[in-house]
Amino acid sequence: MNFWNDPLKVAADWLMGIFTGWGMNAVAAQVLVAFLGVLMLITILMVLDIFLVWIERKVVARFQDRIGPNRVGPFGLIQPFADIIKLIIKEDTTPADADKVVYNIAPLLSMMSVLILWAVVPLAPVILGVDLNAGILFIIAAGSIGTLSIIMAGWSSNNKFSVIGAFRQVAVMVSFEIPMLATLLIPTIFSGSMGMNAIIQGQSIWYVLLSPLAALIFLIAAIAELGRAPFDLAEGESELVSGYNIEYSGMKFGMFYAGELLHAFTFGGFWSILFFGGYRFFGLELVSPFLAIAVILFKAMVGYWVIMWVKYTMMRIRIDQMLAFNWKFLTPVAFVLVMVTALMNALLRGAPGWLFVSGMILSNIIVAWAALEIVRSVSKKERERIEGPKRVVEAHH
Amino acid sequence: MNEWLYVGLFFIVGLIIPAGAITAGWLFGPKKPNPVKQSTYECGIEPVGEGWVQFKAQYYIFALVFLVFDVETVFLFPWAVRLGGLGLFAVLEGIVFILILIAGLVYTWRKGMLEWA
Amino acid sequence: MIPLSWYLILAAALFSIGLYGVLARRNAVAILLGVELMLNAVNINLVAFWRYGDITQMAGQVFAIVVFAVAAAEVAVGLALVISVYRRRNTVVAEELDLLKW
Amino acid sequence: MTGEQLLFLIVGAVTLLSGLMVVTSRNLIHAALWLVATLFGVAIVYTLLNAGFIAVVQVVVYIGAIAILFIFAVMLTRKEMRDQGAQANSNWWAGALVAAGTFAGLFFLLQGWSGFSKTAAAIPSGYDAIGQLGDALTSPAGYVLPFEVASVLLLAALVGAVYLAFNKK
Repeated sequence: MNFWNDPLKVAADWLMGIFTGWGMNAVAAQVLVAFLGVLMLITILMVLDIFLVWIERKVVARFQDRIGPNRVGPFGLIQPFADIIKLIIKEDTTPADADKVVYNIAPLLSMMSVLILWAVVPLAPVILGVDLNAGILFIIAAGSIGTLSIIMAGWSSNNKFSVIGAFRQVAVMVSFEIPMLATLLIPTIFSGSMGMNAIIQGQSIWYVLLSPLAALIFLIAAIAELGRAPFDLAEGESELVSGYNIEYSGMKFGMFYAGELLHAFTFGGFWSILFFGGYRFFGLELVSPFLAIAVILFKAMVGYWVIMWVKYTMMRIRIDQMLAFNWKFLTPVAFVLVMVTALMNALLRGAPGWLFVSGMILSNIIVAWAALEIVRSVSKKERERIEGPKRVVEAHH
Repeated sequence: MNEWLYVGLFFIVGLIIPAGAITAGWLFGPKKPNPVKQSTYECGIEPVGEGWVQFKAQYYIFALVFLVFDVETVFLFPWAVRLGGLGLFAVLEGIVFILILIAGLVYTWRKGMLEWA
Repeated sequence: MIPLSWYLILAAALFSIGLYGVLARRNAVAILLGVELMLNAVNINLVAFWRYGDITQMAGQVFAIVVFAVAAAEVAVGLALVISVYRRRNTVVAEELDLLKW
Repeated sequence: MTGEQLLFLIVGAVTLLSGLMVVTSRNLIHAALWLVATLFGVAIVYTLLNAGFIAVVQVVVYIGAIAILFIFAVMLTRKEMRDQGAQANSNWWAGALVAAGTFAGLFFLLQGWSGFSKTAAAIPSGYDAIGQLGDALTSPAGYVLPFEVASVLLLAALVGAVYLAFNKK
């Protein structure tokens, strides 16, 4: 077993050898090695997070026909580091009326809820992170902690705008968690497991081909969960200034900001794991774990790019439209899709591969088409109810 | 060893590193508080009343619907895991379960409680 | 290894704390918080008996999940009642809700 | 004392202390946040019991939904949250006595039981708790009825709660 085939195990064995050589207890040494591994991964993520700021700014600039950061360093690559230094030397203000303890814990929890998501991300066939058998639900559990951190931030700031922003954001996050939970059931049904690695191993055919509608609903729910445009009403500048984080400054604000970017990237990663095969790419992942990591990071980056693409193309929608969209459209469609998928999965069991795939795609298309038809007829009626039949209006003229 | 130990390490390190970053900001930043700076920000106008406003009851309805659906989907995960090995009977059980769930949503919808009045 | 007794004592202590909350608090929302603690204590017991008994028998975990559903139902209805009462009587203090005494 | 026992003692102490804060803190939002800490402690206890699925569900349902609902409810009945009057009723000492008595009684009853200091058998390798749970919930010989009844219960709760909380214009 050499380093290029299983880097994590080789490094861990090497460190274990050193620590036990110092006369350390085997269990304690194992915990220490795991701690160092986690520390390394999270440090890499934080550095990656700094570059995400640069990527986001460059991409948005291109969308808006600008150049973006280009002064500090080649292609403006040093710009995010300058931003970090600026955030560090900013004054860290606390409003006099704030609930100090809760106010200070909230940004920590916000960042933590994003970082712990990486505990369950399998980076390569031999680098699995923690292969929890409840891995899928862990995403939602971490999201719950994020929701809580937003409520804590908004409430403890003792500011009207931040309270309203926090409660809007939480209403949106919890609402869109339901279609997300429902679409998470679909990879679970296909792979027969809730573990991330088992889901990747089950994707000899990418699940996006079996259930494109589920992939789409998951993406929409993820964007709402992230609180990014078109679902970023918590920070509607004209009405709420910047939402729940209005009273935060300096590095505490930086935690919310960096957390949001890393969260978007992470959800790009989950999108690719659940529906686009994760680290799998035509056997490339078996050649070397480093290639597998490159594949999953590339896919996560593509997912992140799609999320940015949506953000900088769509306009913000109102909260009532958004909640109506979720409860009256997305949630029913997601649950109908779960039922149809479960039924088709049972009916097509043992069928040849091509029949299974085409049956699944067909059922997805039918569900999507039926949903859109119902929406069209309902909205047509609604429009006629509000505007009155067109002919009557013309007759008056 | 318990796999949750590693998850616990993620929790701990995930708290330590942001705490370190915030501490660095606290160490290097200036500390010159004054009453105006520490007052609540309301677009430059003097704050009126206190910040803990009472808000719309509508939020509570959405949280309520969410709570019920959240619990029900959690029941569905063990069902979905075993779906591949079970017969049509188990599939129908799950479908009945989801239909009961949707009935609640339809009731709330029909009564006009999902409208943002 | 942790003996079963530790879990049972933890659950008993949590249950008693919750009971105190239910009996002593005036605010109806706080009383419901106490009920949550008691339900959690029950769940610790259920899962502990699953783990320390025959783990192929899933009764403990199944009923732990059912308790989650019961807790959710209890909270949903309980808090809705509190809000409804608050709207009519403008109070959430349980002692003042004594209309049915007569 | 093994590391596992030490971990249990720390987690148990934190859980009970935050439980005490839940029933004593003046500010109800703080009480709700202490409840979150208690629930998280209980989730860690579940992981010590090798019930990972239950632990995750605990976080999803309790912290992600029930705690949020509590905070919403406190915000809706805000007048009482800032209430500086007594948070405990005049009979709080009787409540404390009953609670202490319950604990003492439970402890006395349990310590006479033969299985009290039983230790757990090791989990066999390849044991899949979630799969077992799925089988138990769906097989007709298992717990189909609780599974479906839970759905009906939640439907009833949803209809009742939404009806109560809905503000008729």
